[in-house]
Amino acid sequence: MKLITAIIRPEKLDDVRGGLESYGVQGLTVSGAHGYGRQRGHTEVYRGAEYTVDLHPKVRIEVLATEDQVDDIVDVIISSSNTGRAGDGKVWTVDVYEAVRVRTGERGAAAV
Amino acid sequence: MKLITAIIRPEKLDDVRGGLESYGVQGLTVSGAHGYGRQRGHTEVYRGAEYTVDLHPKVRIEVLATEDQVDDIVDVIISSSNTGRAGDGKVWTVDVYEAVRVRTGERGAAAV
Amino acid sequence: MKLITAIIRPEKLDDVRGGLESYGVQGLTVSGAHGYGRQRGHTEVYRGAEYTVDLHPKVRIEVLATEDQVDDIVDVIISSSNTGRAGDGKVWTVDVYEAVRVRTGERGAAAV
Amino acid sequence: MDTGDTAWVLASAALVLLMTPGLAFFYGGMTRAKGVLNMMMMSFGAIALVGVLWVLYGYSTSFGTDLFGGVLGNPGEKFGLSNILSTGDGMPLVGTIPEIAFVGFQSVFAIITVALISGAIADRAKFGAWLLFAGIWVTLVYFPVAHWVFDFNKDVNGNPIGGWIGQGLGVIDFAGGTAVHINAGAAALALALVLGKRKGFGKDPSHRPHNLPFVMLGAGLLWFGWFGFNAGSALGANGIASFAWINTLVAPAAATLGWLLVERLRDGHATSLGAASGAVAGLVAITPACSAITPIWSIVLGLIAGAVCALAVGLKYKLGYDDSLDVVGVHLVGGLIGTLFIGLAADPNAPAAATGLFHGGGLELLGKQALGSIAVLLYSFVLAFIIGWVIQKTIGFRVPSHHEEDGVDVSVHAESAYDFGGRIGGSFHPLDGAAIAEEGSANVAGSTKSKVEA
Amino acid sequence: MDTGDTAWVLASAALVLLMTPGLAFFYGGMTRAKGVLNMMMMSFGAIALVGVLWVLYGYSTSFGTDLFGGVLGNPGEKFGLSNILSTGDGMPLVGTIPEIAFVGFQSVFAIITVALISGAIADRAKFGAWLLFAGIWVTLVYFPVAHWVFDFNKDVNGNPIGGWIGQGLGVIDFAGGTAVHINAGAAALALALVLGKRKGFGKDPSHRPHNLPFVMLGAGLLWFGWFGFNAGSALGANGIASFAWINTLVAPAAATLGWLLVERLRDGHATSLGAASGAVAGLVAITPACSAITPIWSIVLGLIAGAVCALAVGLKYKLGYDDSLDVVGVHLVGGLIGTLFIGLAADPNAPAAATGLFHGGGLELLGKQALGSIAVLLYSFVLAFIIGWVIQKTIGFRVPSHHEEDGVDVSVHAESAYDFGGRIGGSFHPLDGAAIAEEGSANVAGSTKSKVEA
Amino acid sequence: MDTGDTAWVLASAALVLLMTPGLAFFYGGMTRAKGVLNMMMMSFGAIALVGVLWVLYGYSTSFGTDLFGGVLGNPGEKFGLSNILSTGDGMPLVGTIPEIAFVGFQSVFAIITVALISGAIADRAKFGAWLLFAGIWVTLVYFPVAHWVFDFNKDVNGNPIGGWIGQGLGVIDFAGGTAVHINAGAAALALALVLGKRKGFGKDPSHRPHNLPFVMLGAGLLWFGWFGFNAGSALGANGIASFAWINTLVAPAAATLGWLLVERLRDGHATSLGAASGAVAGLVAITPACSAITPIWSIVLGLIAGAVCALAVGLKYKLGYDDSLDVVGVHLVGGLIGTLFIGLAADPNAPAAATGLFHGGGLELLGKQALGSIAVLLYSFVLAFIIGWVIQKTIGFRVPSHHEEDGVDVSVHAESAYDFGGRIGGSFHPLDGAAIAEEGSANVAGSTKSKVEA
Ligand SMILES: Nc1ncnc2c1ncn2[C@@H]1O[C@H](COP(=O)(O)OP(=O)(O)O)[C@@H](O)[C@H]1O
Ligand SMILES: Nc1ncnc2c1ncn2[C@@H]1O[C@H](COP(=O)(O)OP(=O)(O)O)[C@@H](O)[C@H]1O
Ligand SMILES: Nc1ncnc2c1ncn2[C@@H]1O[C@H](COP(=O)(O)OP(=O)(O)O)[C@@H](O)[C@H]1O
Repeated sequence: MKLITAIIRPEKLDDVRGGLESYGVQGLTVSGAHGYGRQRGHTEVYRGAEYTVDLHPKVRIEVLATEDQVDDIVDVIISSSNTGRAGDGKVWTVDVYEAVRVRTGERGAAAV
Repeated sequence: MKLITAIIRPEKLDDVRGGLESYGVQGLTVSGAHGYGRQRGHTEVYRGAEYTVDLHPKVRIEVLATEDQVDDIVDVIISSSNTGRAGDGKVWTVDVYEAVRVRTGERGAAAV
Repeated sequence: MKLITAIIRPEKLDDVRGGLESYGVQGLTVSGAHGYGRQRGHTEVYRGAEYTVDLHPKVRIEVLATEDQVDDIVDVIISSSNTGRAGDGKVWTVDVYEAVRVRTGERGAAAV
Repeated sequence: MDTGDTAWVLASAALVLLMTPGLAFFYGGMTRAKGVLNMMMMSFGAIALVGVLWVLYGYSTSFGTDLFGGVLGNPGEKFGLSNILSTGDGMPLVGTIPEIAFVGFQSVFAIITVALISGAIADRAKFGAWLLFAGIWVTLVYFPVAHWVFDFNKDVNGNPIGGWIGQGLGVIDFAGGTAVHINAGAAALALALVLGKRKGFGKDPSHRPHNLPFVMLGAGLLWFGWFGFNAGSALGANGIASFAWINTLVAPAAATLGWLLVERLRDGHATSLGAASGAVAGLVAITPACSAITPIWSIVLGLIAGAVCALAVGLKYKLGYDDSLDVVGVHLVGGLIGTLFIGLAADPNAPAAATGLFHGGGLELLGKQALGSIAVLLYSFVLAFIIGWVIQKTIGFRVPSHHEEDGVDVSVHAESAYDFGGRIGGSFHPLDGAAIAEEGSANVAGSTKSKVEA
Repeated sequence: MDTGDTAWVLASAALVLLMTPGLAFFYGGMTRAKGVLNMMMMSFGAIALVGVLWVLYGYSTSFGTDLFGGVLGNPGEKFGLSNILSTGDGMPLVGTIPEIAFVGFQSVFAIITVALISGAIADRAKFGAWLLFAGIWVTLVYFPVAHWVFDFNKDVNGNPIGGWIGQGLGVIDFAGGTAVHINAGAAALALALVLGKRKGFGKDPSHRPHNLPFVMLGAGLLWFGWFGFNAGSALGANGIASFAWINTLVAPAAATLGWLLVERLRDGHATSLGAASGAVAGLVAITPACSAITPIWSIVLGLIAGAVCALAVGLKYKLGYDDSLDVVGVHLVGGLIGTLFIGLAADPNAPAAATGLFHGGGLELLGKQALGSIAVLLYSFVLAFIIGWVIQKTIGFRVPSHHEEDGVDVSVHAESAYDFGGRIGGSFHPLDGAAIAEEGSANVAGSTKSKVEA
Repeated sequence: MDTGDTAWVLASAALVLLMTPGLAFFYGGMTRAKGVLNMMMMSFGAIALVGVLWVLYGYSTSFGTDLFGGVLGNPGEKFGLSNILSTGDGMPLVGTIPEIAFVGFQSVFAIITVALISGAIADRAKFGAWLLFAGIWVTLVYFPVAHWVFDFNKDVNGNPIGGWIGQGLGVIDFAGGTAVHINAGAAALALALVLGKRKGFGKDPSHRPHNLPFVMLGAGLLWFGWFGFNAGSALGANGIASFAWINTLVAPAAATLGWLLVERLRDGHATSLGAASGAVAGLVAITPACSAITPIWSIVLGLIAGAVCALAVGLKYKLGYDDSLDVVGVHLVGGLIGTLFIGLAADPNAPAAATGLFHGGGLELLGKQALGSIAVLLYSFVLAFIIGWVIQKTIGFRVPSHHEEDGVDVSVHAESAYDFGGRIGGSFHPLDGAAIAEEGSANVAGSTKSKVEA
């Protein structure tokens, strides 16, 4: 079992979700994040004082997946969220020691 | 050392925290998330246009724990957040390579 | 490759970012969180009813880093976010199985 | 007709209309974020429904010729206002203003009285049931009570007809301590009992106010509008209106200080919710009294009302009724304080020309004030309880438990109040005939996407 | 001069001024969080620009002596108001009030008419282009149309001069069903077509209203101000004003019920957005009619306007124009309903003393009302389309696509509306001369920190 | 007594009262989310405290018989308003309105002047210290200065008594350029210096406005109320009021354009904060001048005031004082511009009938205007500095450093403004006697749960 974490552009969330659903992913967890990297910031001005905002709104997607699906899922995410412009984000995977479905207590592959 | 991550219903947070405290967990980190899965969504209507909202508010709990406590903690979380209805959430654990307490620089078990 | 996660005080974010940039970290992801631990809470009062708030606003920083940089980065984070008062937070690292840059599909060290 | 008096009454009527949206914010800011729209809708619904009923038969019931020995005015007499609409020669007047202006001024009192009640049932009322309650209660309670208190019609010989509390008993209630605040407060208590406590009452920390600036906004708009409420009740732009105006400034000012003082001494902190609440408590208390006591006594009244109401809002936890936004603690208690205080401090030189205990008038006035208050309190409480109870037992007044958990905004109104960009995902489509027919009235729809059981 | 009448008109003028900020909230609450400031700025910009133009030549164009056979008033005649400013003996009057008070009262009508249009172009308009459009449209369309509808000047012999729609044709439009609502609605439709649809129109779920309490606040302030709009149009504190007042209460009250009823039957839920929208639709519909129909008929009008507008707002999805906040569905449709309804229900005993079809007046009045409506509709639509189109083709009206994605607030105004503490990071420095020169007008600046390519 | 004049003054007084809640939003929207309640409380606290003091001795100090050669009015003369309350025969009048209406109208000027000051000390003031300052400053500064500027009482022979600036020196200040805006602005500067800079002043990006729609709302309510402020100062519904009304529309309209123009040219973007600020700057500038200059000159004044204030708000970064919300840049600078501009552009045909430099009046009027301005500026600055300094050195004016970090809302008022559902956890219990006694006034309480040290 692996946990795939993707930091993507907020406007790409629907595409990614659509892609993952088509692939057969039945659940995922989404949360808000801000990213800092190569993407350029913007400036706001309030009564002549300038604020440079260089943290960009991002969305984090987390998907628990069985080993055999991991590569495919990463590919789906990348292909559906890629725009080619700086700020597209990162995807990373880590090993999961154990996963449990709270409702049933099912563990492992049955939990996702 | 392991990191236990639980995605649960927001209204169960207090119960889970209570359970973990009783067990002896002395700290945890909470953040907001949205989940998508088997739980059904709801519909909002604005001037005759319909919005189907199928991401549900969830709460993420993260607990660093020593190996010997992990199973108990997972059990406490599951028993205190389980409602038996779709949408109860997931718990997963991953291996932590190292954990440090920022205040003191203590590492390992002393850090949690 | 490792993922470093730090839970720190919100007011320390700028310092940490500054430190990491100086060190050479070129990107990171930030999100909001709430923490519970040794730090004392505060009390609010509304029409004679008392609310004790014991979850404190925290900021989560996540940095993907290559193995050789991990220890330095953890040190930078700790030294730049440490205040010595309860509530300073935790830093933990986990092994990353794979990391990908969405824009280019680059993997591994090239992705961060 | 006097144009100056008419100008002031028209302006005042508009000011009082604004009070109900003001109340929507005062109340709405105090609910949770997931119940604010429902709370506001109860106010806006009151404007809509009572506005229509007032024109149809409400005015006539309140200010028509006595029926049943003065229990109410004749609802059919001025039905639809049809016979008082002339604006040319022979235009009917009330005092120095067109009767139709008086109709307008009184309409907004009926509206806000109903809206006030809604504070007791935050986060758990069906909107349809609320409208039904509002329509029946305003008909059976407010219209008659307004007839008792506000009707100063006289017969051709100048003898009082109608208004057994106001002109009969001689209870002094300049702008509605009994007819508005005690009336609404008593009904609120009844509904709080009928609907029962919110889930987590007294325990769930999410019950704290979600938007205190809205509460301040509401308090500001209420105070602003209240100048129309009180000073407009002089029905003219004159010395009495000016007298009422200054009392409407100074009593709530003092009440704010009174409430904050209690908080500072008891909890260690003067709060913004306390300031807003204190101002409203002072406004409530001065409402009946603003023509009867001098500004100095208004300060005293304000201090008392602010301090006592600050203590009174805690009662619900002790006694165990969930008057969610403290209609009882602020409007019933504040209304009683103000109405009774007249019996103590009424000054024979003030416009109302009544003499209270402190000015040598003995206990007579106090007794009358108490009698009038209790009559309205009991009548409203009993009727509201019965109406509410019947609604609860028939179509149901309270939403199902899981709707309360989801939040009344989403479950009752299919809306959520805020979207600051944090909400993500979801899908959208315009409603067209087909889709409508299919999905019916369900608001918790299954996801439209196909799922495979794992 | 009558002080009472003047008091009422001055108060009314202030009330109508408040309507534009009210509109800013009504509209602003309906946009996304990242477009609310731009939406509000279009209203505030209208106050600023039209306020100045009105004093310079607007009043004179609307109420000056006929030019070109009545197409417009002479803009130079009262330029800068210079010749009507006397406040002593010989002060010029309009009826019983100082002419300068009339100038003030009419100014705010020009302002809000322009502001109304902006609802059609949410989330995608350049602010400079909007101001340019506003200035040209108000000059070429509003000022002349106001001359046609609102100018009741007579020559020395008492013969009408100016006002071919109002006093010439005899169209009844008490407070601006044609000149304000149809006028703005038609222009809004034109701009919606010129600017085209927002990205994701009819698909993107982020287009839902971001702050419904603001919409309620806007509706509340609009309703409050509308008493000045309608009852103030009597230009005095009299029976007619009072008559208009009560209609301004009861028609929107009924319209709220009408809108909610449609929602309840069609979607299963009565919404707060529906209540706010219904109230505004009713206010629009009663605007031309408030002196011509009795309160009972106002209730009927309100119910119709509320229900029809509730259905009309869905048209944009069917027909495919992005009138983002439904200026067409509410103001154009509501304005037409109200203006035409006069032809049906005008009561000879109401102040306007006109007789509609239902009271035996035949179809004549209805025909006139239709003619006046269509004249204004077409004139405004065509001119607005041309003005908008030229602006779009020259300096560009719509923001570049990536600015729309970033949000117009940040890209056009370099601001974001809210910061509840969730925004983190960023750097700050006061602008000084040096820094300004360097960074120019770019709002999407490169990070000031040095970066190393990986 | 004239009912029309009274109607207008009563309405105006209510309008001006609304300005202080309006200011609370104008200011409150500009603070951080964690300081908005404290900011609003300073306004509401001013209403409460000054409202009471005004009735007690404030009115008498401002408008009583000269003491000490005109330094102030006799505070005891009309203490508690006791001797001016008659509303029947022999009711005391001021001009054509009841004196008690005049008392009400003037009360709200005292209130808002105090509230204005609070913008300088956002995010760092103790509420108790603020109330203390407010009470002393209004007594020692505002009441006397109002006596100098606004008191036009004459002795039995018609000779001026009181009012050495207004009727003595002949400074023209129709509605309070000196007594209100320069007065408050100078005091604000003093407090900014006494309290010192906020942590992170000029560096911390969290100091950006947290809720710009609130700033717009505040500006809208202020503008609306300002019609009462300025046109109400005519103390009647007449040509002068109408003249002031139109200037109160057009000057801020022009100032909005002026401010936005500066922003557009300097920063590349016209902002909503700029629009709101420009409107307020224009309102400030026209306040003293609205009866003295023609609308065309009001446009000029507005453009100047908007542009200059847009530049002036940057001074604090250069000079290093933390006038947090720019009371100096907007009210002191705007007040000076407006007061001095009268010396240039006063038109002999305008109601004030004064002749400025441009109309051939020479420099005399300008000199007087400067003198009056400087007198008020210095008096207020010095006194405010002393009062503030003594409070700081004794009970402390500024909160402790960690309270500033936690946010003044939570540390001073034990409240937080918003809870949109993002806040999680926490526990709740009603305060009862026992619990209160135990926990005292500490707001940063230890968690009630037992902890084990690791
Ligand atoms: N080393 C890193 N660790 C964690 N997150 C990162 C790291 N580098 C970048 N990110 C995340 O990825 C996002 C995109 O990175 P950025 O450098 O702007 O573009 P790109 O990945 O296309 O080169 C950032 O906003 C941030 O959220
Ligand atoms: N594969 C997954 N990866 C990550 N999170 C998931 C996954 N599946 C479900 N979740 C999370 O768990 C929550 C509950 O899942 P859901 O399928 O609705 O109910 P249940 O787990 O009770 O069957 C979801 O809202 C989502 O946050
Ligand atoms: N066991 C844990 N697992 C995850 N997060 C923790 C844990 N303990 C503490 N934290 C996080 O670290 C923060 C600081 O912890 P706290 O105990 O208050 O102070 P300190 O670490 O300085 O002793 C907490 O607010 C919480 O976010």
